[in-house]
Amino acid sequence: MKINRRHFLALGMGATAGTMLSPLPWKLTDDASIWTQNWAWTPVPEIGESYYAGGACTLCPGGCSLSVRKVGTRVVKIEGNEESPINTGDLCGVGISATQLLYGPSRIEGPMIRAGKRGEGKWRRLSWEGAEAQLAEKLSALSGSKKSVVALSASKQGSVALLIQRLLAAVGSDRFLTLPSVHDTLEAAMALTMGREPGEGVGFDTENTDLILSLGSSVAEGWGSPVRMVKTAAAKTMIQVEPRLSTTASMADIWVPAKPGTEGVFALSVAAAMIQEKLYDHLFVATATEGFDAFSAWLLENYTPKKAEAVTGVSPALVKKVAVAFAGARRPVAICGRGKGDTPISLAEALSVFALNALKGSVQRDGGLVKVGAIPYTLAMAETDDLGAKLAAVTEKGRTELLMDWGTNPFYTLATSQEAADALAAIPTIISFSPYMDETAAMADLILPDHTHLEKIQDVPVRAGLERPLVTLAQPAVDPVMTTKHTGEMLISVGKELDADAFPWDDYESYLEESCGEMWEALSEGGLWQGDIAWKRGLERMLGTSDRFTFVIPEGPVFLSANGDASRYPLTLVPRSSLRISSGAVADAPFTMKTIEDTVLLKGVSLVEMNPVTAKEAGLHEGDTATLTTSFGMVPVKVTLFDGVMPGVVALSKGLGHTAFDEYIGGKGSSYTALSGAMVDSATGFNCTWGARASLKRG
Amino acid sequence: MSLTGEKQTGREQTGSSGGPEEKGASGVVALFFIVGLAASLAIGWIVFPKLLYSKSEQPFDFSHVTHADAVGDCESCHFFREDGSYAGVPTLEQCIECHEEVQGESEAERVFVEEYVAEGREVPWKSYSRQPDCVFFSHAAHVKGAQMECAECHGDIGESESLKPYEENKLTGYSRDIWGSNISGMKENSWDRMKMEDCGACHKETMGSKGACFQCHK
Amino acid sequence: MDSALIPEGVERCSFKRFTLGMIIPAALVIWGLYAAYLCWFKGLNQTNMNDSYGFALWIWADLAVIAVGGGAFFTGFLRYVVGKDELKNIINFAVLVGFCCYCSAMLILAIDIGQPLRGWFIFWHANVHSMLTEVAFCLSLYLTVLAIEYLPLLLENRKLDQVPFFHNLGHNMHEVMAVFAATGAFLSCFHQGSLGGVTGVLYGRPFGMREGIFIWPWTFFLYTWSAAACGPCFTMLSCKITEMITGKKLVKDNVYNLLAKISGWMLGTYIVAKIADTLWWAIVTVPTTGFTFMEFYNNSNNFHGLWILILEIGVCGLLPVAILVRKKWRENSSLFFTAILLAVIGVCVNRWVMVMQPMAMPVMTFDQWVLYLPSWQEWATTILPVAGGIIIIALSYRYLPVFPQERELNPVEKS
Amino acid sequence: MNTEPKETRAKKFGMVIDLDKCTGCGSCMVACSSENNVPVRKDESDKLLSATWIRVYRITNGKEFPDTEICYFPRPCMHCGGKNDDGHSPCVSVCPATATDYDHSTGIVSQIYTRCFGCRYCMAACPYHARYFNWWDPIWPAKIEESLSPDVSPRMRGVVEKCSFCFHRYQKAKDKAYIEERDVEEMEYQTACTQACPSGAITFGDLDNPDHAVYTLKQDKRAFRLLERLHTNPKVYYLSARSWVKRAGDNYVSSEEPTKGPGAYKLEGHGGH
Amino acid sequence: MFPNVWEWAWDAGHYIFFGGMWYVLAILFLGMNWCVFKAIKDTKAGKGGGHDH
Repeated sequence: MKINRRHFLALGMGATAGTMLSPLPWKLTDDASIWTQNWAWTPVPEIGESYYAGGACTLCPGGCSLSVRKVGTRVVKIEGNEESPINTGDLCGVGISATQLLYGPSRIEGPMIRAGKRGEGKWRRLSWEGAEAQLAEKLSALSGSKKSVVALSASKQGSVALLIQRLLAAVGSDRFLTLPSVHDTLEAAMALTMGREPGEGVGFDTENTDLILSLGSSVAEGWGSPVRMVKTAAAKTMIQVEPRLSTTASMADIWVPAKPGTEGVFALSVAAAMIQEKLYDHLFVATATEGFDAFSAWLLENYTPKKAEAVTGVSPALVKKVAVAFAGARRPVAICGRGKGDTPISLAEALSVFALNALKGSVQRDGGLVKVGAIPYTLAMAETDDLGAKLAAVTEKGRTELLMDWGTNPFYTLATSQEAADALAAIPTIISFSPYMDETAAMADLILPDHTHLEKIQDVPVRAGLERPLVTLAQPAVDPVMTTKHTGEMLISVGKELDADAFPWDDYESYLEESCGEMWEALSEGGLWQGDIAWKRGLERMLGTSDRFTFVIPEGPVFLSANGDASRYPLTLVPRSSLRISSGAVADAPFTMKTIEDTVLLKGVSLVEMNPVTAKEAGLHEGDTATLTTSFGMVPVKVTLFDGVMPGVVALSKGLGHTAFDEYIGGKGSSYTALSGAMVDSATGFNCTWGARASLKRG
Repeated sequence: MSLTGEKQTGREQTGSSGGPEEKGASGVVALFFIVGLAASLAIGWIVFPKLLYSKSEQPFDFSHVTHADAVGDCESCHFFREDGSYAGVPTLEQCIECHEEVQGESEAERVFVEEYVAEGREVPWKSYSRQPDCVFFSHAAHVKGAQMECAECHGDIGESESLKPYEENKLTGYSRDIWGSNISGMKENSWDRMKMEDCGACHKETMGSKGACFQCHK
Repeated sequence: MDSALIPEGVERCSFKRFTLGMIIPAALVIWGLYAAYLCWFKGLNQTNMNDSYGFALWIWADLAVIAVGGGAFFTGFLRYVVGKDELKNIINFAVLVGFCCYCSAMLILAIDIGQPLRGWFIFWHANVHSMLTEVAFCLSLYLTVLAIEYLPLLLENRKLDQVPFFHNLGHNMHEVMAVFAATGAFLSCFHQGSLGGVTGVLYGRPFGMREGIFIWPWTFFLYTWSAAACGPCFTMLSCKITEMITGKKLVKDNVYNLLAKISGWMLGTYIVAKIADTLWWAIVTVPTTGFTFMEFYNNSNNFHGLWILILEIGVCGLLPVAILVRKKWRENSSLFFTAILLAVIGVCVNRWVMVMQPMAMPVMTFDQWVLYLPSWQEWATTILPVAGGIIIIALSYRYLPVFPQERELNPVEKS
Repeated sequence: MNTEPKETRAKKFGMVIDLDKCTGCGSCMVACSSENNVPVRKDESDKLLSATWIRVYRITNGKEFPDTEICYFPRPCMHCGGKNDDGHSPCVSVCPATATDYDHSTGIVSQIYTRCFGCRYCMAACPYHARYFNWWDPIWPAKIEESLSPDVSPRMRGVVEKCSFCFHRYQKAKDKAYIEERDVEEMEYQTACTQACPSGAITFGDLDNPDHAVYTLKQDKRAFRLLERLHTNPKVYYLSARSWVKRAGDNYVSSEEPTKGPGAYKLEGHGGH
Repeated sequence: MFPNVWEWAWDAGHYIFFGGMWYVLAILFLGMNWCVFKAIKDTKAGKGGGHDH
């Protein structure tokens, strides 16, 4: 028999029929589709018991308490702690996204020493013993050369800050520095007007106020303790003074678009109007203040609404309207500190705002500007004298031998110009304690990475303009993800090498307990310690037991003019704040990057906001590519038109343009800080930059 | 090649495969058909399932009967947490309550205590009934809400003396018990299969509706 | 070397020349297959589609090829159901073009879905309320019908025809072709319509939404109508192009004339209906959504200006109607060619507008117009079926007796 | 009055967002992403490709300086009930494979990733851009995979995803309620965005339950819904006292005044909602 | 698609839609079968083949 194609055909047909009658094709089709739901490269989160751990957020000064949701040993979500008086169960996006910082690619795996050229990104891993020995060696080599060792600390209070200061003292340096904020100016102003004991701060009792006059403060966008202030912004009557329609301005009942940087002058013009119209609190001024006559004469001579108009551009009618509203409220308060309050203001401006509050009697009372008692640490804190000048020295060439950074990221936050950046890069030895590969760590010679706030126990003193002193406790919600070490622990260990007597503690935890003293019980039980309010309430104050307030005529200029030649730089650059962008030392996580609007950042390029009128004059259109130049640097940007920004002003978002971290965070947009330069207040020496003159050219 | 030559070749072929041989060959053709049919049926029903699933043993043997006798019920080990979630397979911590030391002489006991208890390592049990990640299965709704018995879905595993091998679908990565051991998908008992259709059938019967997607998916 | 396969009594170019001619389309097919491979294995990130433009070039290509492939069903309908006997001279080609078009559509759909291995869910887990389900069912069924209609032609290949069984099968299929053609016409009415329904039922998208009858929006009927009108135009256009390439007259003018006349009247009535629909939509439907007619064309990125409406209805609608309806004009070969070309462009523009504009147009007041430019992968995979179609048509022409009048029109001297 | 026992009565979960309180802080977006394992990419600045189940838009009144005003407009999935609230929401009715459905017992529009085959018809149908396609395989850098929640199934590439009103939270709340043999309380089932919102702008609950806050809020004079006149019948209500904001909620011919409240645009010939 | 599939409902929509589908499938299936069987019959009867027409 010859087998031909008919037989094969029959075989094939039989095979086909048989296959169709078997489960093979049908099950395979089904399983292939199920395979697509179970691809090995699509993660399947492990299941486990779900529970909450406590904690505190340190990503901004806000002092929010956390409820960290865990599944098994993993952190899966960060929520606000409902027990917290500050954030009552809510949390901002930056705080929530910390899970991605914790597990993210910018984490530093362990102690490392530089292996290549500086900033090249080549590292050699060290053991912790090795790294600590390196640090001790470097420090002892410089021991005695007083000016040369600098430490920058994220906080000027608290247990770790004190250890840093001790370590400096051990090598004979007094250059313990922190990044100044508006609170540093406010405290200086308080010392002059109301007297100040060490550790005392300034607060604003926004809970009990009925009207907030905000002099450029981004109440709804991150000033003070953000979550709490957002609630305030949503609930209270507000008057907002600033050149750009921010969220706060939009939510305010009155928006006063004063020229950039003139908020202090505007405050004085309101004060003058109150005196002119006799709207001030006569009783308070008469019974509880000093120096009113001289102050009011000075005010009426220099800052009548009419005279101020030349500076602020605000009509006397609007000034009067604000004065009437402010004076007419029961318990108004004027707050200050532009944007998130992370940049100081001039002392003169702070004194002006103090005076305005005093004219309404809004000092040391419910809903007013109040003194905040010192936090009762048992180990006293010394404050840094001359902080402004010492900070300025860090960005001067040849003034520093060794720089240690604990959470301030100076290569981002202090690099206000190309010169400043160069000076920082010229420091011979740079040591970072950052858990993240931030700009400073990337330029460091030695990295001794700290735990993140979710991995460690640590006191977090809150300095966010609250009405009372407050400390929260960061708690280890999760075992360290990397080979990191608590900086406190590391400092004790290194300190022992240098000066055993100054570091008598066995470990950080016992030191922490000792340092916190009476606060420890509350901290360890509830994760939070709150002090009493130091000011007088209701009836007590009526009886005239209040401290006296002194009206001080400011010496320096109230309005600092912007750097740069007006003819070369016809525009004024101001920062734009957003709660969606962490503008501090630590950058945003991927989740927060999602939330940034495409009018802020588009395909990796920052946008500048400008008024359509200004744009028309400059021949620019929506979406145009342009170069933004100040006397401190230039960056490529795109243009977005916004009616809410004052003509002649351009606004650039603060907090972008990170160059380090990882691909998800770094290389996105441009840094406002790098363009802003320094505007030094002669009275305090602080850099009080509120903006810079700028030009914007197409291309 | 000439046109006519080509044509002739064609005719010859046609002739050889068709016409004359046809009648005698039809039986042979049928035989080929049957061979093809039988072979592919065998492949589909017998060989294919063997290829599709991989078999592996559990880390060590375990007797549900012994444990059920000792502790009395399923819920002592397979319990609900306070938040209503179901704890599933016991963790080492639970087992240690009784198995700090070696009890009895079984090999499994020795392995457990030496390799896991002593080392503090969780036992990597392979779960026969684990649903895919897209499924939210509420034990609370079924056991507490609907008062169902464990056996309705899990069968008689509670009465087993030892653990059967774990079979995994090589393509989908899921336990064979989801589809059931019968490759045709037919089932006799309520626990033979745990596909969506099976959930639906029961829901339809007891609740009047198969329910919305988000009842059981996440 | 392949002369044994070439139909009797006709002349074909040399195999070498034929192969050379196929190089470009074959290269395009390979390019397209590579792009398709990228889309399948790397995902749809290979395209420039985005969350606002989820329906884009591919969906347009799908709708367009199906619209122009409508020649098969409508010619079949005229030939077998209405009984226009002259059309038997072009029906084979119409079926062939239709078959290529529908294969293209299926191929594009297979690339266009994010999870191709789950594609069968559309049948198995069908949601009967979805127009896309209706599309998928009718489309695949109609493709089957087209395959059945194409099969007898295939069986007429000289070699295959020598097998008695195939010969008889082909013969028998011819006998019952009217049943298949009628079924095809029925299916086509529905799936051409349901393609129209795809955007027509989007009541969240005021540009797409067109009210209608029962569950069907007006676009349902307009799509069927326009496909019936323009499909034959595409058949004739392809036929004319084939004639140009082969340099032979393949179909007699009276056939073109008849089909052109029918198409002209179909297109004419369609354009009237389309204008009526547009007016109804502009005057009645649009205001209820809070829009004004011009908002759909203004403020856009000039990609979807009013010009597109003028192009679709005027230049590619009324103009070809005028030519095709008037005997004198349609008998002028260049006017005739212009008219069928415009009609084909018109229906493609219509599909473009109905897919792209609802996507590009902002509905929320604070939304913006979106611009989208396809990536090369999208272009390549869109060109792929066109090139593939060219190859299939070329092969069919070469080896099958596609044109019954070819022998008569191009007598070959026997050697 | 409804005399049926509570647990068997159909619920209609919905949201009321007070636009006058919203500060656009973006907390809701991050809380949502973290809660729901929303994938991240290296560049999230192209909003046409960046998935945020709830997206906060910024809108302005279009007036010149200094009369400009802004308002933030959070937009989750609207969980449309469709015309006449019959469950034929724009997306559900078009999905060819029933990968998205309308749950009549909760009013929630589901999205089942393992059923979806990625035709994107639902995205074309949704006028709110509430649906997002997974153009890429989800890749979480470094150890970020550790932070994924097992309560929500991560999506594979090629499927559509969207806000689920944190339905898994309802599933978990029900589990707890089963154990304690009681009903789910209003505060036990809250979405992640509601929980995170610092300004308290978002309220969530059963729109049909008079004991729930949303029941009262949706009847507020300031209430309106987004694109009301398309009859999508959303379950997200917005509140604003500002007329321009209200106007921005829908399209109006210039002569029209947006004075009508939710449900004002009735379908002719039907009961309407 | 089939009554045993999850989404199947015993309603008019399914009857009409799937009814139409199965009806068409039946026509195609029967039509093709008729052609094939008739072709077999014709072939056995010695019709067709080669060029006898």
